[in-house]
Amino acid sequence: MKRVRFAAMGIVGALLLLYGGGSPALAADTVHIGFVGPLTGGAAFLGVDALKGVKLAVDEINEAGGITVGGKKYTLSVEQYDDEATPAKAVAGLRKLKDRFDIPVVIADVSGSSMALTEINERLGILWCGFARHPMITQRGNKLALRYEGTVKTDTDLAAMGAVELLKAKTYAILCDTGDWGRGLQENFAKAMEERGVKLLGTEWFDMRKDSDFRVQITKIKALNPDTVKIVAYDEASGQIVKQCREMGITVPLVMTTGFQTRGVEIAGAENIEGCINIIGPANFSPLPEAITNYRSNFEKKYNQKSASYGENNYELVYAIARGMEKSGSVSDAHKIKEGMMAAVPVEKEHRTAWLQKWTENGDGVLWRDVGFYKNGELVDRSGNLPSPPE
Amino acid sequence: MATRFTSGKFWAYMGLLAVLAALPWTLKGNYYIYLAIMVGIYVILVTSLNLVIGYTGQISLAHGAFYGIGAYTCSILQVRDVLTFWPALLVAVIFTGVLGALVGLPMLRARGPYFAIGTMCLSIITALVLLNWQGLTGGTSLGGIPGPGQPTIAGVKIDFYSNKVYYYLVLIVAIFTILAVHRIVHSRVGRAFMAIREEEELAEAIGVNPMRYKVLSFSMGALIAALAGGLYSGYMGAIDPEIASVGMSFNLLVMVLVGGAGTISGAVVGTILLWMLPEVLQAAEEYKPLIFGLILLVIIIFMPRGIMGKVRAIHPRIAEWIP
Amino acid sequence: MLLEVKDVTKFFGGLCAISQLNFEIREKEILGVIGPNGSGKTTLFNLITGVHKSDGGQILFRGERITGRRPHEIVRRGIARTFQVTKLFGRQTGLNNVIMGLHCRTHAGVWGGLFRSRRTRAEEKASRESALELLEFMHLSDVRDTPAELLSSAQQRRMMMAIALATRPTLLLLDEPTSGMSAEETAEVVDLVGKIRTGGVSVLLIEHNMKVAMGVCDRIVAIESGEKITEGPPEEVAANEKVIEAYLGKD
Amino acid sequence: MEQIAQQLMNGLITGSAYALMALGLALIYGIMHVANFALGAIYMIGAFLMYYFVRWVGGGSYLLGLPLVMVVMACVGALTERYAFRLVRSAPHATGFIVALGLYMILEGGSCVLFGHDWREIASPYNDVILNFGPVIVTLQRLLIFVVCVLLAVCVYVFIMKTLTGKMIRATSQNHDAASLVGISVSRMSLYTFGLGSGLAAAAGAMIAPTFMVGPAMGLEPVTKAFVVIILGGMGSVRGAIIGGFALGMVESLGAAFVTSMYKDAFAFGILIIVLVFKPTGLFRR
Repeated sequence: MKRVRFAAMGIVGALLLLYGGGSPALAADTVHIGFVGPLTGGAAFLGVDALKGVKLAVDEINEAGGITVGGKKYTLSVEQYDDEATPAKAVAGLRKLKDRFDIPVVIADVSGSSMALTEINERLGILWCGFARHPMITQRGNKLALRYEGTVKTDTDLAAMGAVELLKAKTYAILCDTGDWGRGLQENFAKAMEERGVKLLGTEWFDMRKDSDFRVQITKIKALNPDTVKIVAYDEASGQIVKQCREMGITVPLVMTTGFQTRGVEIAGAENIEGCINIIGPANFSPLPEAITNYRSNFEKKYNQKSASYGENNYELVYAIARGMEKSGSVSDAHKIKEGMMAAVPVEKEHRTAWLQKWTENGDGVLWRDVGFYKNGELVDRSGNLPSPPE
Repeated sequence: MATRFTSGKFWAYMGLLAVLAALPWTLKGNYYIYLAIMVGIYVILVTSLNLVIGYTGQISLAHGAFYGIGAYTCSILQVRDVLTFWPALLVAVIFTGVLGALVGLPMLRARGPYFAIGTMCLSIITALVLLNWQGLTGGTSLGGIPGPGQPTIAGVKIDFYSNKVYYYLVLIVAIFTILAVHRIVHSRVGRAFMAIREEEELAEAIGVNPMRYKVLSFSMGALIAALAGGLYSGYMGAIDPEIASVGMSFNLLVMVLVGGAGTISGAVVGTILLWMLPEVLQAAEEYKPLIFGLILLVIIIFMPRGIMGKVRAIHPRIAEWIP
Repeated sequence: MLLEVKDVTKFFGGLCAISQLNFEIREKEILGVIGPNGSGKTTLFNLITGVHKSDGGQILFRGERITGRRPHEIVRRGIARTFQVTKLFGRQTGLNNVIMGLHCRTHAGVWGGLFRSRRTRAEEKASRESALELLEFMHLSDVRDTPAELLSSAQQRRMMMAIALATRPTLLLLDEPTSGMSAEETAEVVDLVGKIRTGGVSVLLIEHNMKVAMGVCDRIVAIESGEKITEGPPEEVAANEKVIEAYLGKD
Repeated sequence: MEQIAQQLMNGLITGSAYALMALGLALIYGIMHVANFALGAIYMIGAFLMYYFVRWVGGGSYLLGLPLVMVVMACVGALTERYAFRLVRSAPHATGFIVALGLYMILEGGSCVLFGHDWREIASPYNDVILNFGPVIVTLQRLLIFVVCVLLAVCVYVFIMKTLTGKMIRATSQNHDAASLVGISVSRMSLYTFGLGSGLAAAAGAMIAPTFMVGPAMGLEPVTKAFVVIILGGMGSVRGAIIGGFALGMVESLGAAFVTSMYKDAFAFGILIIVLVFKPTGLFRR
């Protein structure tokens, strides 16, 4: 018993030291970028991958000699904080990073946390960036918020067009996540389909953060037997849904979302998505843009595991931040950096993993998008050719 | 009265108060003040839960739900421009208190684990409703909550956006909460609570109506939780359904039991420890939950009645000085 | 008549614990209830104090029907009880235990507790004093600051009586108050029971120890498997062959 | 009509996993009066072990992995009893709950470090065999879940009711002192029970996992549901746990199908509350 007690005391002591000793010497030529996200707990699979994407870009930039702002060379460094996907902790993190590193920019990708962060970031003079999807983030007149993600509107319109032109669907059903992104998509998609006179037979819900057996909802949709089903979820969930749909005997082609990427295809199995509709993004170009191939191979080299798609946006985002700083000639003034970033995108081709083209004035990203369908495992455009990068 | 000013205990507490008042001026940077504010809000919350768990002996896992309901009621009233912060807070507190009584009446008939799991279900359902009733609650997150803002009282502009000011607000509320709970548990009502905790059959045999006092303590807990929720939402400006989740209730339960159920100081110690530990453990990165769980385990195994439970047991004099 | 028990009946599942039981207690009387184990003595207590609901008959206290009332209501009307297995507020001091017993004779509510009004403070003071008196009376003054769970078993049983008396009863139900006590401890309790009666409180006493029962009771009701065999002055009951047989049958 | 049949089948299969978990919880609660949340983590690790077994040994011998996983996790469960729960046996019940939470954090945190956060599939060969019973469609894997769970449940029931050890366990859970008086070693009994309970939880994880995905976060949901089940069934009642598990599965799928899937998870918890309001001690009290 005694020994256990001492061991415990030891651990605590050691950590206190770690913590106390943790505060860094603020090197004058280092620019600190904040990252606040879930690195432990249920949402960690998202946060960890997103952070790895950030680190990958930062290391590359530093190896290439850092960034040059106002004739002065700086190296970047990421300061991470684990908020366990709870806003209260996220705000604690932002304030901590502000105090310790005086960060001008914070990257946060979870909606709840980002909502809380964008309540105070202007007061702290910190620019918020990330792919958090909650519409409100950019609709509260926040001068320091840049969403590194498109609005759902473009995606849903394209998807609806695909469903009508390619599938000739007269009726459809939706199987949708209850998160803000899901709800946003569901509303917009339903509107777009209504305009095109396609009949909605039913909407089923799930929570992709924890559900993994969707057969109940699928059974229900099967009974409606629609011409197509819109599936709204990220890779893991949507992949399983496709698989389970086929297993339960739904054979019609499905309409996927941008959340359904290579990892999703892997899980679903190529044969199961033949003929399904999806939004075409840079990740579907063939040949695959070398930015993305490099990203994936470097990711595997560095962390010896496959990359999930969460880090890809952040990778390009870091370059946008770096170029933005260089353009604006400031490494500390969030407002200047924002202006710089708006001028800096799209970033140079070899780092375009997300192909963000520009920002709307309230800070929503505009990404290159088209619609197509899967032909023997590949996503091809409406005319059935492999999509090629636009010039 | 005269005796009070001669008692060392009184002056000790005055000293502690002075330290707490000076805190924001000694802490450098707003991160630590922020933590202090959060700890303050949680002290209110945990103290109120202690009333239910520590003194009445009813393991409630619905406290997070009341916290959330309080926060959402207060915020929605503001966001919809129905009321400003303070009246909204008042409404939220009363509403949640009444809700607590209404929920408590049927639930408290269940005992021990049945009550615990029953209340756990209440939390889960509350969080689900808050998430899915999007028209009312804004779904995954509700932002743009005005909070107390920057009112001018008697020509003096009080800026509640400033951390220091909010710190004092929370500090005052926390102190009054602790005083209130302390007085309650040392009154006839509090004795009835403890009678139920220790021997319900005997309590009934000496004329305590168990149902009445259980519901009383449950709804008082809910009421204070709502107060904490209101303060939280007013400070953060954005809230999400997770604050009502069962995870939150678990955290609060851990804070009460690790600190020492049924001791006033325990609620404070438990809260500070469980807010500071994860901050300290940030350095441990992915090992955080592992080490956190380990420490939790060690504490609870060696101090089954919680830290302050242990400390107060060392010597009656300590128990007399530390409530 | 203080308490009238009129053909009270109680079933547990199929079997009948108490059937058609009749007896009454007069003012300032000590009535003993004797009978072998499982003859329904404790069930009777639980029926009188409202822990169990009777399946037939009625119980009148000072002419008022109390059957079907909850225990905390009945104790307010002046019937207090102790338990066969010791029940105390273990973590509380002796003094606190008795003060808790005063619950149904005090009135302070939440507001009183919060604001410590003059009335509340006076009430607290008064209950503290009467609690001290009671401890004195039950020979427990020296353990006023000791947690109840640390007392000797004899002290604990007296503490139970003290708590019961704190509710200011006119009828006190004692469930084997001397069980597991040494001779002199028993004598002490017997003496106290006498004092309680002279204080104007009637006592209904379950007793295993025949000698004690004989010594202290004015009248005795003997029951076996829920039915009254006989009732009367101790020596009569002791002489009753049914009673003897019941007891021998048991041993 | 077809849908009802299919939904009942869905419910039956999820239900059988709940039943196993609940059975484990009920046994442990019965003997130690502790709400052992750690079973959620045991369930998850069971799934992970199965994942690695299939990856190394191959999907063909999937079923061989099951007993292996059960035994390993039974040992882990026994360890948690010996070095954690036993130390707080005399403390208030709530303490045991905190111990369980701590263990859950340790086990889940540990597996995050060991296995990583990402989700993986178990390539069970029975996944791809799709059977049609009239309108009802079910993969062989899911049928197996049902069969195995029922078998295990029956075995445990017989073990508890008929064998000497089972009787001793029941005696202990009824009254520790009495049991030790007649010479039963309470410690050994609780050791056995924790082992058994954990084994069952692990089996549930290993069986259910191939029908979706394996990740460190997968444990919390089922264990929470299992709690609802044992409360419905009456704490510590073996029969109640088994019946309750299947009942809950059914209710969930039917509720989601014919009321709304938005509140799919609310049904379980809502029903529990309603039951408690009318029967504060659960449906089948032992």
